[in-house]
Amino acid sequence: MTTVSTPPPVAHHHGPPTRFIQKYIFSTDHKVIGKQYLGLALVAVTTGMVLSWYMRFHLAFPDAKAPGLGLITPEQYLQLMTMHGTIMVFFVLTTAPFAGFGNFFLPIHVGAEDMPFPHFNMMSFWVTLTAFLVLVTSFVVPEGPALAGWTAYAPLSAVGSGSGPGEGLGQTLWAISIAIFCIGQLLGGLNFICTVLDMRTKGLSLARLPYVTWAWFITSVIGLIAFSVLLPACILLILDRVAGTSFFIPAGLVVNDRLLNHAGGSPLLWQHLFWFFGHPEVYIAILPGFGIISTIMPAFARKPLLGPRVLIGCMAAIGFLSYTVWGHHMFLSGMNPTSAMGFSIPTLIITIPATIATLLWIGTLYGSRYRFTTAGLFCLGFISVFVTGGLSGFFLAQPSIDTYLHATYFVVAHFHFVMAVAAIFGIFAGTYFWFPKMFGRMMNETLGKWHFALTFTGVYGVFMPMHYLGLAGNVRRYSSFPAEYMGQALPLHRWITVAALFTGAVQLIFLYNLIRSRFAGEPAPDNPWEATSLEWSTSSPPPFDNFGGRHLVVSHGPDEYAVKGPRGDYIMQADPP
Amino acid sequence: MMRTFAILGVALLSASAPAPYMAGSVTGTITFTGTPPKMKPIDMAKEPSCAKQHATPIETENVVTGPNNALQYVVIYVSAGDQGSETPATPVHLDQKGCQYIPHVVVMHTAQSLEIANNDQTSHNIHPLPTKNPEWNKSQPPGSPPIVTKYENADFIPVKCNVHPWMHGYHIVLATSHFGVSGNDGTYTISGLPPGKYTLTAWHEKFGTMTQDVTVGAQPAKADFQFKATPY
Amino acid sequence: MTPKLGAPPSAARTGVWVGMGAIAMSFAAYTSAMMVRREGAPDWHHFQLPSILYVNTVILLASSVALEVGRRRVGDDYEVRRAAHRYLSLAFGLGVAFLIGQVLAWRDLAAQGLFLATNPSSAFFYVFTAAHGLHLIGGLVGLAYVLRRVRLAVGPGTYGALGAVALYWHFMDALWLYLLGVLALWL
Amino acid sequence: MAKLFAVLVAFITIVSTAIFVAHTWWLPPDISVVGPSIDSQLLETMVAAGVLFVVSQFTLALFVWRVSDERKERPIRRFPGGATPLVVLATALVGIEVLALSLVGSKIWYNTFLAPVPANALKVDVQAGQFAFYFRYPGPDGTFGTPHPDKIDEGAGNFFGLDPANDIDARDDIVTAELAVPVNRPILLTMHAKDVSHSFYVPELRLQQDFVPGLVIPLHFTATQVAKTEIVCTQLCGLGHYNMKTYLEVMSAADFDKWLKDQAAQQ
Repeated sequence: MTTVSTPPPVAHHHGPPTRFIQKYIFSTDHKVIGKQYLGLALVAVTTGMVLSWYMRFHLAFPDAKAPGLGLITPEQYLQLMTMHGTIMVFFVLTTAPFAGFGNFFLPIHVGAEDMPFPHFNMMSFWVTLTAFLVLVTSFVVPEGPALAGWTAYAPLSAVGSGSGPGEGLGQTLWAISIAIFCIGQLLGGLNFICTVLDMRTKGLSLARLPYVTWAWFITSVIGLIAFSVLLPACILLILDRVAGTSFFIPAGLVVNDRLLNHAGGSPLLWQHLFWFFGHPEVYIAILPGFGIISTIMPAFARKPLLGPRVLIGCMAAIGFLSYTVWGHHMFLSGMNPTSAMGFSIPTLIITIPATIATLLWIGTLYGSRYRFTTAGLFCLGFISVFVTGGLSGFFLAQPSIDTYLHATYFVVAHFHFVMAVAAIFGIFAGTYFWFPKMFGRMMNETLGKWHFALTFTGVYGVFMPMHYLGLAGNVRRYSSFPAEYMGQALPLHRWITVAALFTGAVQLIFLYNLIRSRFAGEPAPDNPWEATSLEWSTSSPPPFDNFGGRHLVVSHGPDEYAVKGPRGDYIMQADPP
Repeated sequence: MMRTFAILGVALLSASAPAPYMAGSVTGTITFTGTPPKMKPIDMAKEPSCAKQHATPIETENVVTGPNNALQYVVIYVSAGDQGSETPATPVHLDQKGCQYIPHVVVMHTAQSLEIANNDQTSHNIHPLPTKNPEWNKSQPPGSPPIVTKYENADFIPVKCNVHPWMHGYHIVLATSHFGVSGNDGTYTISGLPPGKYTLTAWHEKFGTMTQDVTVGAQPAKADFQFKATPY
Repeated sequence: MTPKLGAPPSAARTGVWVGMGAIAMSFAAYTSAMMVRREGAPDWHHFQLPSILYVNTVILLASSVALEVGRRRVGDDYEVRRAAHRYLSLAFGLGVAFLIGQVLAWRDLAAQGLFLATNPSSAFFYVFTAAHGLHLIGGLVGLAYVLRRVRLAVGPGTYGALGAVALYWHFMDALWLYLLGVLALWL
Repeated sequence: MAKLFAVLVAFITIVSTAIFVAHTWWLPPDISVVGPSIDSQLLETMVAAGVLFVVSQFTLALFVWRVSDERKERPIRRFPGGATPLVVLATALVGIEVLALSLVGSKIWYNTFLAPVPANALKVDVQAGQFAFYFRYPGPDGTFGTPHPDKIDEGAGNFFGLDPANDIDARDDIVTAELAVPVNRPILLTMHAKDVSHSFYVPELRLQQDFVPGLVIPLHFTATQVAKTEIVCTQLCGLGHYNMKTYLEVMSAADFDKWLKDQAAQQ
């Protein structure tokens, strides 16, 4: 390893904290914060999954008492659904692949010792945690949590308790929680961007950044814009609820025989603001996945990624286009039908960079000497589910077909495959890949491979049938399907429920593997995967300052595989020229 | 041994002690003048399981009239002069059957427990819109146990089922146990009233309230009310 | 364990630029919300902006000037630093004065019976001014921090921090001018 | 493991595709004028997407199978031609597909939502509220009474807030809980919501449109067959959402007139 003797000009040193609180709780160390985010995501994903089990249970056995909840009422179902969506989208898909892994590895990838504003970074996590706590608090308030869905369409979300259980305090807490969450993500994104722009070590040009680092950078830019829009939207919603303003509530609404004294608000305004955030949010969830796959695959394929520049271009293009398509969520929302076509075209165009990225990954696999580790397998699984999910987008992007498929299970299948399952596979790949670096121990590969095979089968068992339901016109967000409507879909719903419970149970293997490996796993070498990026040039786990006082000089690209190197068929970024 | 018997005897005596001597009562008939609004038939198309329980469509119940201008569902109660009354221990019962509230108007004492049963094959939600009590809104899927609740404050509470918007009734919460509800023939009876001077109030959900004073003595007192009806 | 090096001075400036981007975006959102809400809303009442707003504007601009003068003066020499410190304190004071002025403007509206929920126009007025005020308080915190550092000693970091704070502060000016324009034009 | 994965991918692909092809679960028969064009558009997309699905999943499986043997010391091979042909291919293929779909699609979309409504269209006023649809026919005078939100009284059956006392137009309005329409006649719905957002979805009509509080949204369709189907709400509107539904009855012109008379008699 090359090290420079003279450190760059510095403002002030801060040494490693000694007290427990500073070291593990209120830590400003990006590595600890990254772990905290991942821990939060783990708690959140468990909660969210349990909620979905109850939903599935009720859909399959509408008249049966659910363990712990008893007979699930329609409002309880909607509350489960709303909380499942909110928790998963915000506190899992946004925190884990982006804030979690990003915090831990972004500074290391750029050869820095930390983010430029460690205290903002710490705040970012604690603010996010607060948001989560506020959200789960609504489980115990009278009449329970919000039931207006994770999209919280006004006026239902704005007119207050008269419109249903959970639309009182529960919905207010929802809005407050999301507003707080935005602040947390803005603080985080600010740090990410500045880290990439200002903290790169000697010789690390932007072109030499690992793909996942690029992904995190692009994601943080998207996030910065998206959350800057959601925050005002939530504030206006809160004002409508508590201060009697009328931003989203029109005149002459009669809720429960009571004429509301609001006037002039626009329900569509909420939808526009929300989806202007909401669609980019989808890419905030999936782009880190892109990056993780593109970074991990070459390491196991033992050959450079096919078309590196192209891939980065695709991610940037997707990031940009994501701000031109929000209206495709609103084809039938009552906005001017002409604009639907305007939103449809860019939506269909997004499939081009997505397709290219997929082809690049498959092309990278071609003729490789692929090492089928668990992480490597999850990469391949990612490709499969992403393709499946992406293709159903072809249908929904067309207003004329959306007229039929909108708000059916077809949509549920689509976004679960393309953003939920795909993103989760990215997270799994990242976990199996980086766990050794984060905790200094290897994960158990045998358990890992079983976990992969069963999960892969499971998710197809759960979400593929939802396409059929959608085609049959089975509407989503229904707590049950009265016999005369969609009764014949019940067997399929039962199958999905069984598959969902199975897939959920399979995750226990992962949980066990995680805990067991954390304490009893094989000690991990510095570079178990023979990978090239900077995190593999330091110890596992990295020291407090990441490189033990060394200042690496980078003289190589992120994936120089299939070459003659000092250690074998690869050259690490920090290797001498 | 003797003592036990003595105690038992006393207990028996006190148990069989006669009710207050010469409890009086008030009776009367509720009628209307003018033309009342025509009740609309209820179209339950959206809920076949309920629709098929009614051979002919049932009508709205906000103004129910009987033979010779009788007015039903009028609540007559002692609004002044009542010498204390305690909450009955027995619960008041309300049925939801054929997507209707049975009875349309249910009267209860403050803090008396009210049990609401769902006898339909569909899920109802009970949504009282009180002014002096906390509002609540709860679903009751078919086959779930009765919802048991109570209201602490006297109140005239419109109640609706959002799932079946035509379902509309009243929970009348009174601070007295001396009340009556007019039947389809317009008659009512308030019994168990100790002799004395009282003010009676008659309440109708559409035509409002009327009051009159009445003196209860040995004979049952009479108090008729006549409401002015309007077609719209 | 070896201690960590702090961030390079340039980072603070970048951070402010990025932050400015985010803030601009959120105010763009507020503005577009106002546009949408305004069109085809029969209930939109126009009202006179409290004239004190214009005084506040002058105060805020003045504070920016003071801050700029102070920033250019900062140097290692003790006397120079005292002088700079005085200007920076002046800027801080003016900033506080501006906030007080804004509160007075609110009281003025309240006196006219225009509250948050009275009318969409008043609602947006309060939202805009409150949002701007909160961001300005953030600037004051930064300014206070810089004041402390200038009083203690001037290192390479001081210039970076001071530059960043000044940049943010001027941005708050520009933002306020923009908001004033929006409010004056559309309320 | 690698071979197992390859097989798994292939297997899943075959099974899921088979179920699509077998139409085990498929769209209900359509009964509207725009229906056939929407169905054919959906079918085209289905074929295109299906082919892409099978091809890409099989390619993935194939490549995995080919490289599955980790022990063999094969030389690493670049993808022939590198990234450029792939980029061109993807852009061209998808681009063409996009253009084609959009062109046809936009025409269908126009016919569904933008085409001018024929003058002889039957006007029906629809109000969505928690949790039921109510329909209003103008009655003999052909004009609707003006709704007054403050007069809405569901207990008294006044769902639209009509004011027959002072509004002559309102007196003969016919309010029903299900939508009956004559076959082969254009219908113009004027949609408005009483409380929160709702949606009007009739799978058999291939038609869906949200109700937005504060807006009156026109929607027109023409049913081509006598039928009775369900109208359901697809916009989350509260606890009763799952049960917010009613029926659409498409009748012969004669039956419709009779039905309307019966309804009028009941008002």
